[in-house]
Amino acid sequence: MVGAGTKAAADTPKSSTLTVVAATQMSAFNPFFSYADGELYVESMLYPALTYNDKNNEPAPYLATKWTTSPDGLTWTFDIRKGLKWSDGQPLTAKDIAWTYNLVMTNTQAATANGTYVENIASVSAPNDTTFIVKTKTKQANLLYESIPVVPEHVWKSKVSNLKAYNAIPTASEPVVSYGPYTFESFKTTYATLKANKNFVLGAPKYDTLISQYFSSTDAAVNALKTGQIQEDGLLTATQYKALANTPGITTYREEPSGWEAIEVNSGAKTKSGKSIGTGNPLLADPTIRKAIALGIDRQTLVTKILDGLGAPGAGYVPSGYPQWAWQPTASEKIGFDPAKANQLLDQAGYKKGSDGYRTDPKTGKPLSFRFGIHSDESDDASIAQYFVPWMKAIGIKMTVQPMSFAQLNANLAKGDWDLLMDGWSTGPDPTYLFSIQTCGVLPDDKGQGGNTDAFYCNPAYDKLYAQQQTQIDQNARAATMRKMQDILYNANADIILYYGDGLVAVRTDKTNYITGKADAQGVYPLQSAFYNWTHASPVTAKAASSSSNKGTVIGIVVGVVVILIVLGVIFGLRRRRTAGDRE
Amino acid sequence: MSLLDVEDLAVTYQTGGDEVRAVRGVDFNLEPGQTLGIAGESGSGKSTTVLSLLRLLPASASVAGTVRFKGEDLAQAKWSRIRAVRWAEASVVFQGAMSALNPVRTIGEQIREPILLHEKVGKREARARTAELLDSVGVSAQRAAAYPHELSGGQRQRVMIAMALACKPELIIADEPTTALDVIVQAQILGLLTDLVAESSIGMIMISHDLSVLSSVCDRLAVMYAGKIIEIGPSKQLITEPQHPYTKALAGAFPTIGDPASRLAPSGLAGDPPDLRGDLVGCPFEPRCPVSMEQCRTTEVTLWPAGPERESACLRVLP
Amino acid sequence: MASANVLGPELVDSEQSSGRADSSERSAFWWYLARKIITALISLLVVLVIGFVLFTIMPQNPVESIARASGKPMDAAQLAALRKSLGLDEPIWQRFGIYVWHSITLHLGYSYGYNQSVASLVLPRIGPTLLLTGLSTLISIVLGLWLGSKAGWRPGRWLDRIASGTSLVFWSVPTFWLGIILLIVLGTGVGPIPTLFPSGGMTTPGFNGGPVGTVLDVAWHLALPCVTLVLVVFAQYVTIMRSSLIDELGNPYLLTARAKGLRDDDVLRKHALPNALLPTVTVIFLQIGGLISGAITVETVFSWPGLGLLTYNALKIPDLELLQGTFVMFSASIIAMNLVADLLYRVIDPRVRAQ
Amino acid sequence: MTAATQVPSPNQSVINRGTPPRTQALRNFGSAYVRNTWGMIGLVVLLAFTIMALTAPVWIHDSDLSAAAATGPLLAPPQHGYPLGTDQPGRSVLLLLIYGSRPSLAIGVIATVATVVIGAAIGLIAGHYQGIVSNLLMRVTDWFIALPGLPLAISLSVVLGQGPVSITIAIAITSWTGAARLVRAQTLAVEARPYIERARALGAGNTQIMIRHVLPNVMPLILVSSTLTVAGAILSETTLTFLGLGNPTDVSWGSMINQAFTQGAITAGAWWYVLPPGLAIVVVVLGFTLVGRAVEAILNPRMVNR
Amino acid sequence: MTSTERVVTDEATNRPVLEVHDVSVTFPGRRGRRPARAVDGVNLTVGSGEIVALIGESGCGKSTLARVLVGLIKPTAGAVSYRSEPLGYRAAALKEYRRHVQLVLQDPAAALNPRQNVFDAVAEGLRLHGERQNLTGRVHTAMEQAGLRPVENYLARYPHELSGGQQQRVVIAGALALDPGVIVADEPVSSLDASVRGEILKLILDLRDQLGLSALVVSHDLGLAWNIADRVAVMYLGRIVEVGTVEEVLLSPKHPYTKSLIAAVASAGRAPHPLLTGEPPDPTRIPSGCRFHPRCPLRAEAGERGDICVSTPLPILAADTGQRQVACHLA
Ligand SMILES: Nc1ncnc2c1ncn2[C@@H]1O[C@H](COP(=O)(O)OP(=O)(O)OP(=O)(O)O)[C@@H](O)[C@H]1O
Ligand SMILES: Nc1ncnc2c1ncn2[C@@H]1O[C@H](COP(=O)(O)OP(=O)(O)OP(=O)(O)O)[C@@H](O)[C@H]1O
Ligand SMILES: [Mg+2]
Ligand SMILES: [Mg+2]
Repeated sequence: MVGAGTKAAADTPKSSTLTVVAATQMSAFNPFFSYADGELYVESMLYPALTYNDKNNEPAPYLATKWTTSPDGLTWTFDIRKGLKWSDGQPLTAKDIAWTYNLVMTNTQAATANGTYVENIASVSAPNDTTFIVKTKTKQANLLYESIPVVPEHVWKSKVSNLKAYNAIPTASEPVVSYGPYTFESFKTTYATLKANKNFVLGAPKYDTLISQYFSSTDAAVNALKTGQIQEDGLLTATQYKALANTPGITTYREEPSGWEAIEVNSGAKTKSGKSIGTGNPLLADPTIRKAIALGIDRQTLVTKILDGLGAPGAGYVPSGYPQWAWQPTASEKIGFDPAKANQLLDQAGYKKGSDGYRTDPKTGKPLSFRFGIHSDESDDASIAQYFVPWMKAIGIKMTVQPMSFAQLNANLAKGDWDLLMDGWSTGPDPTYLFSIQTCGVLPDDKGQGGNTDAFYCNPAYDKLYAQQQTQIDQNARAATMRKMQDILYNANADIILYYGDGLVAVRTDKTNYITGKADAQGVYPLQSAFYNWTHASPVTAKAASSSSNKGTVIGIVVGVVVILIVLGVIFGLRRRRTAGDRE
Repeated sequence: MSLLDVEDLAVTYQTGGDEVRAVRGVDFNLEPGQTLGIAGESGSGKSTTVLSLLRLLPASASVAGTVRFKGEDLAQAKWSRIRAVRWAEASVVFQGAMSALNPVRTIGEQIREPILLHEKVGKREARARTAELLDSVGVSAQRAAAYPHELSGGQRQRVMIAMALACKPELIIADEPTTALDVIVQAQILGLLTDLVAESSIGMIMISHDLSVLSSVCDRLAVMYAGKIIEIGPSKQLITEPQHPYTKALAGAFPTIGDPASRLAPSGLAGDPPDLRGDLVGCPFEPRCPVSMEQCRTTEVTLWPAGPERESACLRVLP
Repeated sequence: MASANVLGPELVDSEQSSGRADSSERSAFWWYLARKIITALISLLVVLVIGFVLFTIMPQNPVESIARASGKPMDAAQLAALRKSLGLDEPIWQRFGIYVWHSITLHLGYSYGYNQSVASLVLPRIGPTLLLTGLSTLISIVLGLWLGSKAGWRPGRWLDRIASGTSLVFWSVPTFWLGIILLIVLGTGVGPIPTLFPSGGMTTPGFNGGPVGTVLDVAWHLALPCVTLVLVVFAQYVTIMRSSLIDELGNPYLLTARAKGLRDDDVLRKHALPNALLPTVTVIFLQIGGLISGAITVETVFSWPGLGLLTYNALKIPDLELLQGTFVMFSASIIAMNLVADLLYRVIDPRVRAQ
Repeated sequence: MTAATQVPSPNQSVINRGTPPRTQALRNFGSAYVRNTWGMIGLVVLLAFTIMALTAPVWIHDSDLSAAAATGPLLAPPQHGYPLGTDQPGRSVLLLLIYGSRPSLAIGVIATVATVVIGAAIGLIAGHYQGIVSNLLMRVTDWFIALPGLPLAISLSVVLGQGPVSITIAIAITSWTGAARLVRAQTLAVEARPYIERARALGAGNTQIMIRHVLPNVMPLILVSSTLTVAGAILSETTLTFLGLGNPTDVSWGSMINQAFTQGAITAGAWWYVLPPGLAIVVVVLGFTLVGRAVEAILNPRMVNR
Repeated sequence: MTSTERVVTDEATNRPVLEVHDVSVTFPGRRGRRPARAVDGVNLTVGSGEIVALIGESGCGKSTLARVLVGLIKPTAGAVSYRSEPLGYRAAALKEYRRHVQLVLQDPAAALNPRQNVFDAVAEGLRLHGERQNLTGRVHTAMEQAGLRPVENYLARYPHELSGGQQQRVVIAGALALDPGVIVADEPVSSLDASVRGEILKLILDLRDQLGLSALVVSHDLGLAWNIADRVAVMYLGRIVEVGTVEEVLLSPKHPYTKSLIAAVASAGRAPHPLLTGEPPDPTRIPSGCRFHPRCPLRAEAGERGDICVSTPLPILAADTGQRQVACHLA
């Protein structure tokens, strides 16, 4: 529409397109292998699930219209909608759902991305086209949050033998068979084009076309937004957010955080059987030191300086975007910025400051000197380090910054070869996984393999609560358990949550209605759901605006053509002159 | 009418603020079918003189005087006219054929090039002419497809000569055509040139620093020193009875074998040629002259008659 | 002519020798070709080894990287399965074997960052990269050689000064920075300058304007990255062309050409240029490495969906097998270009041909 | 005898200089260099930047570079006290720019020294000795030439761990081949000159020929090539840093552009953050190039003649 | 003055300074080419204080032989001896040898390192041989002997600041600085101007007279031999075909090749008439029998008598005698 400039607009005046920035690079749309948001969002338009997360990030009916749980909490019965048809006209029934679940449960390849969702499922069945039954091994509180994308059996059956090789991208001979608000039209290395499914059961999308486009630089994306090439960009940096604030036609939104930045502290890396591993500094096992570190950090300053105020100081383990689970410490419990107190704690514990201003351990005579690993490709990490190091110096602790690649950092992490690390997580509406990485169960085995721990944190009391919340079907009770767990984590100071960064979104509100919900007192909007927004966004009714960008486009094309003509002209001119020279 | 009539030719090079007056007033003429040899040591202005005839000098050179070629003053002619004269009416054989031939084009192409350029002939005819020409200089016509580096030095020089004959010119300028060659090959090439000139009555100017070579080939000989002709006359006379001391020195440089005077007595000329930047007062040869006189330092010497058809620029020659 | 007879016997001799030279020359060419190809293959093998060593000695834990990158829960068994499926449990030599085999069959390994074979990632991106680098090279060559020859033909003139000066400056400009600046000025619009070009990508998403429209659309997207690359690359060509032409200037064969009555620009075009082009051609081919570097940064800045952007994205994870794959691809293209340069040089320079 | 009576021209100076001083050549070079306007401009630029880089720690304090201690407005345009504006945490871009010259220049120079030493040694040996050694060295060089520079440098940095040391090594490893080829070609050319044969006939051995004749004749080329290599190395350094392979906590030109790029300073129209580091790179690289070309013009006799 | 010198020379011929015995040099053929037998059996002596000219057309192996004499090329067969001491090819022996036998090359401009000034160029040999005492003095002496006077004018100059003749004098001075016994000069004047040529030749002659220096002068120029040489050896395709005193060989040549060479020299009024045709012969394909037979005008006239030229090889001319020798079946 934009490249087409005036022409396309004239040809099909009613056609409307929503172009959004893809969250990540995309390459294939096979839902059994996709991890990255860019792909997942597109797939969520194509492959239905039992439920979807609504605009409040709560499970809502999708394929299933309603569900019931058996009294022992182990059997779930879903009522599946009637009369749904895949994009090729074949009926979409409970059989497809059961087939997909069975595939993920039995085929290790198919389990690559979604395997954990079915770990606790004993069996699934579809007694008829409209009933789908799941039997779980133990009670599972988050089953509804973890519904997996359903694919058409009649298409995917033939792909099973080599699932990995199927990219699920439409070709001329083989369109992608799907069911969802949109159908898959095409994919070109940086963007996917989807066409609206006007018969979508949850309501037809207001746009005819949806495009998710990837930009390798955030500035390019913002640029595209400014020039009207795209309508939504949810990946703004603070700088860009501020810069766009007063641009006509564009509205900027702050969205509740779905993740945090934290400093992990290695309080003693151990294997499942309790064997110490790695080269972590044993001093960090001392809770006093960890607490002093936490006291020495001015989280508010980080928010002000690094996020430009667009976020909140960290505390609870669940990001504030999920108010149903989130937790904040009480005023008395709160570990604020208090270097004096940190110094005092350390002094009391006998860590005396030397002449260089750094403390030493009275028992071993070793200095309080730690490594601080940061991601070299994260500019925020580097900025945090610039604050963190002097703050630690102020309380007599020496930090040596080690920038590392993502892989390197993770390798060190798994081996326990680290003292402190920068860490960042974001989560979906169900935080079970986020909680799981702090349990003893994910410590590595004695060979150092198979671990999935975040900071080698291991606390039986916490583990007990973790197991408990997994079975609490009553979500309020579950939330209470989660808050207890967060309290424990907060006081352990193994994962010092620094801040929650707001999601920063800019939308061409002169062209599209996109954002859902109402801002709170601080002007922060609830966390946005891509599925919900893409399905419900609507074009702003006819206001002939974007002429300027079209003019630019036309000039651009003209300039491009002229450049090419000049080059051709030079080549041609040289040729012509040659014949002239021969004639003379 | 003379084929070539050069009057008061002067060439000045502009180099980095300095003016090098390489040629300082040269007059000579050439009748059709006649050969003129120009001798002189390196830097005396031989090449500059002949290249200026066809205005082949670099842009840093400024030329004065008249060059009447078949009555037409080339010094004043339009560039297009000059280009038309070049090669079609006057061609050049350069020294060092290896570098005077374009290394990346076949010798056939290079010989054809001036034919196609100057004459209204087709490619086929040009090819045929090329074959004939190569044949006439004793190189097999099949070698037309060869590149210069595939030929021996003598063959390359022959190709240069064939090329010079391509458009049947009336004047050939040969700038040291044999200098880099071996004795035997040199003899062959000189023989070839003499024969060609004699047969087709082409006028030729030949440059060499070897007086004996010139005297064996040319009718008349001019000796240059410091940008001027200091002696000119019939070649045999000039070499057997040189009148200018410089000519004498040059003639002595290449001894006649069997001549007892030169046995174990190489004759040379001490000193260096004068600096051509700026004016020269008096006889330019005076500092090196074994027979110089007081007047030589100050008196401007010009060519004056020194016998039948002979001229010389030496005060001692004055009757 | 009389002289021809004198020279008779020698002719026969030289013809014979030339006939002999011809056939030996032909066999020498095959010899040369075989040698060059073998050398290229050895180079390729060396590159493969270097690539393997580089990416295997690296402290790596791809499995954890995937697990964490996914943001999804994975248990020990899954991780082990993943390890196995990535072939990380095999002994090194076996992995090397697999890797060489994968490289030969253009499978190029498996990207765990994308969960696809590297080939399926690399292949669709070759086109855009070729389009970008190819077109920029073409324009740079035409522009660079043209300007370089004009400048070198009359060194010291104003055209030479301007050409040399511009190429010096552009040579000194970091490619990515130039790209960013062009993006700001022409892609965003600064002050009175309107937005002329798109901010990235290769096509306008959702645009369907028929074949002509598509070509125009791609050209429109191509303009900025292409101009960036051209500006940086053509400067080198100007310099090379200029200096090799200057090297030819003093050569007597040019005087011969002039004496033949050729016009000045014909002397340049028919005689000086073919000679000056010889060194230039080799250098152009040898500079393919510089072009690749340029492509990586330009594609990154302009989101051009090619191998360079793929490399950049692989670097961020870092996705080792993918990096390895692009590394092998790039190296192979350089080796191929060197081979082409060698052969081309032989074809166009008769002097080398004879050796 | 005539040879004995050759007279000196009266205007020649008859100063007995004894052993002609070797400094004469240097002095000639110096005076020729001073006359080369562009070379002088390049030299002055380089001197200015070098002095700036060397003295920077004296008058720029850690606190000026620390994001934590920054007191300026956030990402503000040039204003009083901040001639080039501020960056995201509120540091003075001018001070960052000045301090940022240090890693760029240091890496450029160190990488070049490594490059040139490796390249010159290999080129000289491969050019002087014929046979197996030479062939093997040239093969190795060819293999390295077949490696794509930036991807290899990227890979090396990834492998060796990020930071200036890896970048330096990566640059040296990817660029010594150029120097080696150049030096070898020049060595071969010099070795073919008759004065090498004359030296041999006078009794010179391999080492003496290499040191007395080949090296002095190759040296200018090495010098020229090294100034150009510095220019290339600085560009490589900034590119690698821009791609995120440097140490993100270091202040350097590449990392400034990288941060501007990743933080979205371009959107904010923060030209004062994007333009200066790029221009600084251009100026320094240009400086090295100009100096290199000036030296080349003076030392290369062929160019003198023109 | 001529007569007294001749006496010196005649005496001296009996005590050879430099000798080569049955020397051959074969360059290996590369990439399928045949090996080149550039020098193919040569005996030659240079007597004390004698000047020998080695004459021949291009490619006949003159320069190769000259390089063998200086020890720059190790002959594939045969030996070189200096004052009856055979030359060894160890580095030390070569170095010692090179104090005594010096080389002067054709193109003086190229034979001087453009980065060395005159002093360094002349002092180079002394420095290489570690003779640092009185370096300046010896350089001065050598330069004066080579006619570079006054020395001070030249010391600090660089090669490009000298004329061709001066450059050649510097090269010669560099050779003289080591007090050599013999100078081997490879076409010492062929790149110089006609007028300078005589000066350099005169210098070589003077050095012989004043210092008793022996010299082997390589040239294709018969006039040079006439100008300065005592004896002349004519070389063809790697062999010496005629040797004798200058008068003998040049005034009454016996070998048809010598005759052809003499005929090829141009002189006043007489165009050189080439008796020989063709390009220089090819040392990779040496004809059987007498190697000159394919081009020999004598054989063509001789009819059947000439068959021997094709079938029978000629013996290598001996070195020891000062006698006139000719390698020809028909002469
Ligand atoms: N392009 C030029 N620029 C400046 N000076 C030049 C140029 N060409 C020749 N000269 C000078 O002009 C003078 C005459 O040169 P020219 O080439 O005509 O001499 P020549 O007699 O042909 O010498 P040679 O025998 O060496 O060929 C010399 O002093 C030379 O240095
Ligand atoms: N290094 C070498 N390798 C192979 N062949 C060589 C080598 N040096 C000389 N030759 C060959 O040996 C033969 C004799 O060469 P040489 O240089 O001795 O001849 P020359 O008599 O000095 O000729 P010119 O008068 O041209 O200098 C020539 O055919 C030459 O091609
Ligand atoms: Mg000349
Ligand atoms: Mg020779």
